[in-house]
Amino acid sequence: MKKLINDPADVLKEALQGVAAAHADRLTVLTEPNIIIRADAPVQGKVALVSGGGAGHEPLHGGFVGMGMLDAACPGEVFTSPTPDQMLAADKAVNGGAGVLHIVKNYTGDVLNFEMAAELAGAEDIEVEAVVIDDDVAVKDSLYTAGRRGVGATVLAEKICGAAAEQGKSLAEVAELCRRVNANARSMGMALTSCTVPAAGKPTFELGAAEMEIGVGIHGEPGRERKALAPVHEVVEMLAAPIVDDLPFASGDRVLAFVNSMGGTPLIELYIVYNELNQFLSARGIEVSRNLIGPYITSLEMQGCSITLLKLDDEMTALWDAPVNTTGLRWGA
Amino acid sequence: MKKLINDPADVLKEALQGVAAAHADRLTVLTEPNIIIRADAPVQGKVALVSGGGAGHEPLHGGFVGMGMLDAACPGEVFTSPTPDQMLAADKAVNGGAGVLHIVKNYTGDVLNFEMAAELAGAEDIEVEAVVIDDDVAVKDSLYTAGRRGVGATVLAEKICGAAAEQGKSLAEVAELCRRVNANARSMGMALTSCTVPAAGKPTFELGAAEMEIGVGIHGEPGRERKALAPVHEVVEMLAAPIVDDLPFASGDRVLAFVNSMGGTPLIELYIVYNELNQFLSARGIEVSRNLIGPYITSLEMQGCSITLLKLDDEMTALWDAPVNTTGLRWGA
Amino acid sequence: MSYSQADDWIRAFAATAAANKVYLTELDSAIGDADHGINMNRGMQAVLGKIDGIGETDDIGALLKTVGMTLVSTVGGASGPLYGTLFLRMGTAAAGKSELSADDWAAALAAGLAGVQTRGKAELGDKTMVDALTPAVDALQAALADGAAFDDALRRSAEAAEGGMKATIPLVARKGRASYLGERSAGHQDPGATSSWLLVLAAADTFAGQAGQ
Amino acid sequence: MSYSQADDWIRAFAATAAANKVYLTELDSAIGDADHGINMNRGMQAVLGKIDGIGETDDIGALLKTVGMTLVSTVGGASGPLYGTLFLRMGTAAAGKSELSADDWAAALAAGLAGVQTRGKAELGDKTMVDALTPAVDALQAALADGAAFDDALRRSAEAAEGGMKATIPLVARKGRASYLGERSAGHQDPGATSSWLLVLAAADTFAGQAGQ
Ligand SMILES: Nc1ncnc2c1ncn2[C@@H]1O[C@H](COP(=O)(O)OP(=O)(O)O)[C@@H](O)[C@H]1O
Ligand SMILES: Nc1ncnc2c1ncn2[C@@H]1O[C@H](COP(=O)(O)OP(=O)(O)O)[C@@H](O)[C@H]1O
Ligand SMILES: [Mg+2]
Ligand SMILES: [Mg+2]
Ligand SMILES: [Mg+2]
Ligand SMILES: [Mg+2]
Repeated sequence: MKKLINDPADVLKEALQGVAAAHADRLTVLTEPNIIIRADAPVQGKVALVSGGGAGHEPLHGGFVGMGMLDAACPGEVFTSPTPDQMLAADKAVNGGAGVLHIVKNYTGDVLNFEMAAELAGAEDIEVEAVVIDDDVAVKDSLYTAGRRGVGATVLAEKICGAAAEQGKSLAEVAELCRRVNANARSMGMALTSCTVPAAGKPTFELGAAEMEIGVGIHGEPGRERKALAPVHEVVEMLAAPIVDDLPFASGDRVLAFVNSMGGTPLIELYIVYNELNQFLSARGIEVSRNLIGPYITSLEMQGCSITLLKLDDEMTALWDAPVNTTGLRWGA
Repeated sequence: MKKLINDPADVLKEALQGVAAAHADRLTVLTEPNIIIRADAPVQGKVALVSGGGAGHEPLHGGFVGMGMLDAACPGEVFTSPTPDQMLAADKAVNGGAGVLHIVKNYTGDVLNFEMAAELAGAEDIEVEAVVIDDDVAVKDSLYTAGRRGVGATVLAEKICGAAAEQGKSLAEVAELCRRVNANARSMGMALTSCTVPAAGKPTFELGAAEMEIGVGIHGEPGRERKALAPVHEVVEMLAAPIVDDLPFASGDRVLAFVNSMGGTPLIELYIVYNELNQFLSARGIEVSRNLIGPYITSLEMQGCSITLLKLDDEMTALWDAPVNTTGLRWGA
Repeated sequence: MSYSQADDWIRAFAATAAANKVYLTELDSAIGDADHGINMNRGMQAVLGKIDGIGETDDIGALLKTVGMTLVSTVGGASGPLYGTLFLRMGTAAAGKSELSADDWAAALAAGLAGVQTRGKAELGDKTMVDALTPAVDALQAALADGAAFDDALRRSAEAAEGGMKATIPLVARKGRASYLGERSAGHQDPGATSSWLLVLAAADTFAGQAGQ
Repeated sequence: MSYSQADDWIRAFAATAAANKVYLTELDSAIGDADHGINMNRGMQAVLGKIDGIGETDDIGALLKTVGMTLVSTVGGASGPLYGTLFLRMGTAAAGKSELSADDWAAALAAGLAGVQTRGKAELGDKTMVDALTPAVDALQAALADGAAFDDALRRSAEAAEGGMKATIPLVARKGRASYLGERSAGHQDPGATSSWLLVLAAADTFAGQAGQ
């Protein structure tokens, strides 16, 4: 295992120490339990946004804590859900009296732990709403499974809902908006290589030198199919077609196109992916009016990418454009 | 070779098409020859900053074109210097009457091509100054070689000098500042894995499963020594000690600490590196007063990191903090 | 069942979770994310730390709630809230009692199972821990209805859990991570059903030869 | 040397650059970045495109300047500006001439070499193209001083270039990428010195049997 780490058991702890040391001006990092909160929390009268999940997806979620996005993030160990005491501590730390929105990626562990946390917070008179993000079209027959996984739409929901909260929207309104973002977003990812969970010490899955995994999850979960390597033109088609068909996205739609690195794919390749995606969408009359290109929801050092499309309306567009100041996403501030 | 590309020969062209499609609002991408310029260029009366070099280091340099940083970037093919016609075209496009600063990484190819370009620009009555960045302490005996390579300090110089130009400093002042940044910055990098140049199709160098290369260059040039994998605590020591000894950085110094991913190393590991670096510096009485953590000067998908330290003074600090609005670095705007 | 027997049972489960850490993790690596044994062991080790320092009490309900809260805050993943809920509900059922009759125990386990199902929404046959716990509760109640002694009833309960666990092998998972595999999840034994069998087996083993208490 | 012979020489160099593309690149992979053959071939293919469309002219200086400008804008790397400068300086030396005497040619090559050294700051023995070009110029001038015919002088020049090229093998590089390798650069033939030998050899081959013109 080739990683810039010390003891695999200390990865999360030491990464959080690094975050604390690097961003003390804007973030407060607490341990026992682990949470990352806005230095200026609680923001009185503002709906607070709390998210979380296993580590290994950085900058998600800790990198999105700050003005215009999350109030707190609860990191679990690598690819392991956080526990309810973390979310409860976060809820208490950031609740400014207007309630807390839990943004939860749809994995059984995350959902159940956030549910218990919400019950505990409720018992302490903190108003909590939870929205479960489930945008991954790679999971078929979601009625007979734990459902679609939550992936790239999480980043978009955190940004857009964070802006709405900043503008003074109520908990019900922000939660409703979050459901709308989720309902209008679809994603699919692929892997060229596996990742290695530090504690496991060996690759999560094996992939031949001439193979790729289409529809992979952000924890290296198997996808729809294993295929021979193909030019990116075809890869984008394999990802974008199921996305566009699913909602469906139609001619005349304006979308936010999010091209994400799984962690090990460099920017030069992402721009080639974006170029293909843009052509794919143009050919269908779908206009990309906003975009996001980079490593924002990663799977450790996995090589590969994911594509997320969000059908935009004017409100979502304006909220996307609103100022944000986090270590992972920043503009207008 | 596992990459999200089509024909290896089209990598640069298609990546530039992607950049053009994604950022038409803020960047103009020209071809024949290839240059990326600020959409609002030329900015009248402002010193213009032009940089460039082989592609494969993204976001460097194209991702740093915009308000507060570069006016133009000239990308060569992957790991190949650009040619003087590119720099000349860039100089003409961005010169706002106050002259042009060429920021050149110290590689023979880059230096010679920028030199020819400066002569050509001079012949067209464009005032050009060039500053060569050579911050890589991994290259020993630089008197008897092509000299130290230009690496991480390039990013810092582009930011700091871009801010000075934005504030109306003269060409001589901006060039002098650029030399000062270079003189006060030192870097060293390491690789856990090689990268693969698309046109070559195979890894630039071979590294055993239990080996790492200390002192590697950003094109996969061999470093100081090949060593057995070690905990990041020791890796940081191997990089930071030669850096600190070289300037030297001394107790009481305030520095900007830049922890850079070579492309394939994810953020969670960079924060662990930063944590170690911060402790290393604290123990020597060196205060980290600014930091930058992420993939900013990369080597395709190479796994590894580099560390750059810049000894700050008040002027450099204020210029670092000044607004910048590029696709790769953005704050305050 | 006395307080100290309940305490023995928890310690026995911790021991078997430690002993089967690698086995449970291997089961999870086939259809999940290779951490179930690690998760359960981490949680039960934390439980040991907690119950050692629990102080003077004979409230079995308090003991079980401590176990549940500790699992909730240390296991994570899907199994943390599920096992946590199981013990919390058993604790509520046993609240204030220093002695559990066989019927009390059966009612507590049934309450725990109900909690797991409320939380996780899994039905019998979804290839989860519910597939081991449901037959365990059913067999326990049937045995007690037959007039079986506590130790014998627990043994029959553990046997039924084992059967339920083995019956998960051919199933296609419909809940949890394994469900993403679709048909590919068939042919593998569910890790959570396996740890649930170990839980019931630990109770049977603890009581073996201590009949009728 | 007539205009058409100069044109032949350029085409011959393009042909040998193409034929040795892999060889030059392999040499560069040992101590550089494995692109020298690719670079030179790309440049000379572009040159062919340019000189085909150069139109009616008999100005050898203009021809060589076109070659130089084309190399500058298509080769990149270190060798682009260096070979570009070589041809631009040769072009300046030959400006306006439709015929070059042996002495003119020697003077032009010497001017080209001087340009390479001004641009690249390499000395003899730094393990660069200068190590092939310097003996080539020296041998050419010595041969002409001896009263040798043009074709013979060019042959001796090419032989000297070959010797200079081979002499780079034991050297430690002090310029260009190879210098980063320090001692490890010894034992490998310099790619740029090799392409420079091919350049001089192409001239000798073009003129073989066309003595005295
Ligand atoms: N919705 C559910 N209801 C009941 N049990 C479940 C559910 N989802 C998962 N499980 C159980 O959890 C086990 C996996 O636990 P574990 O590996 O610790 O958590 P995770 O899947 O989050 O890594 C599965 O084998 C299954 O028995
Ligand atoms: N400063 C210099 N002066 C003369 N020749 C040089 C110099 N630096 C490099 N060279 C020559 O350039 C050759 C490498 O050319 P090439 O591989 O095309 O460029 P790059 O090194 O930029 O990839 C070397 O073999 C050497 O002969
Ligand atoms: Mg897990
Ligand atoms: Mg090169
Ligand atoms: Mg698991
Ligand atoms: Mg080369």
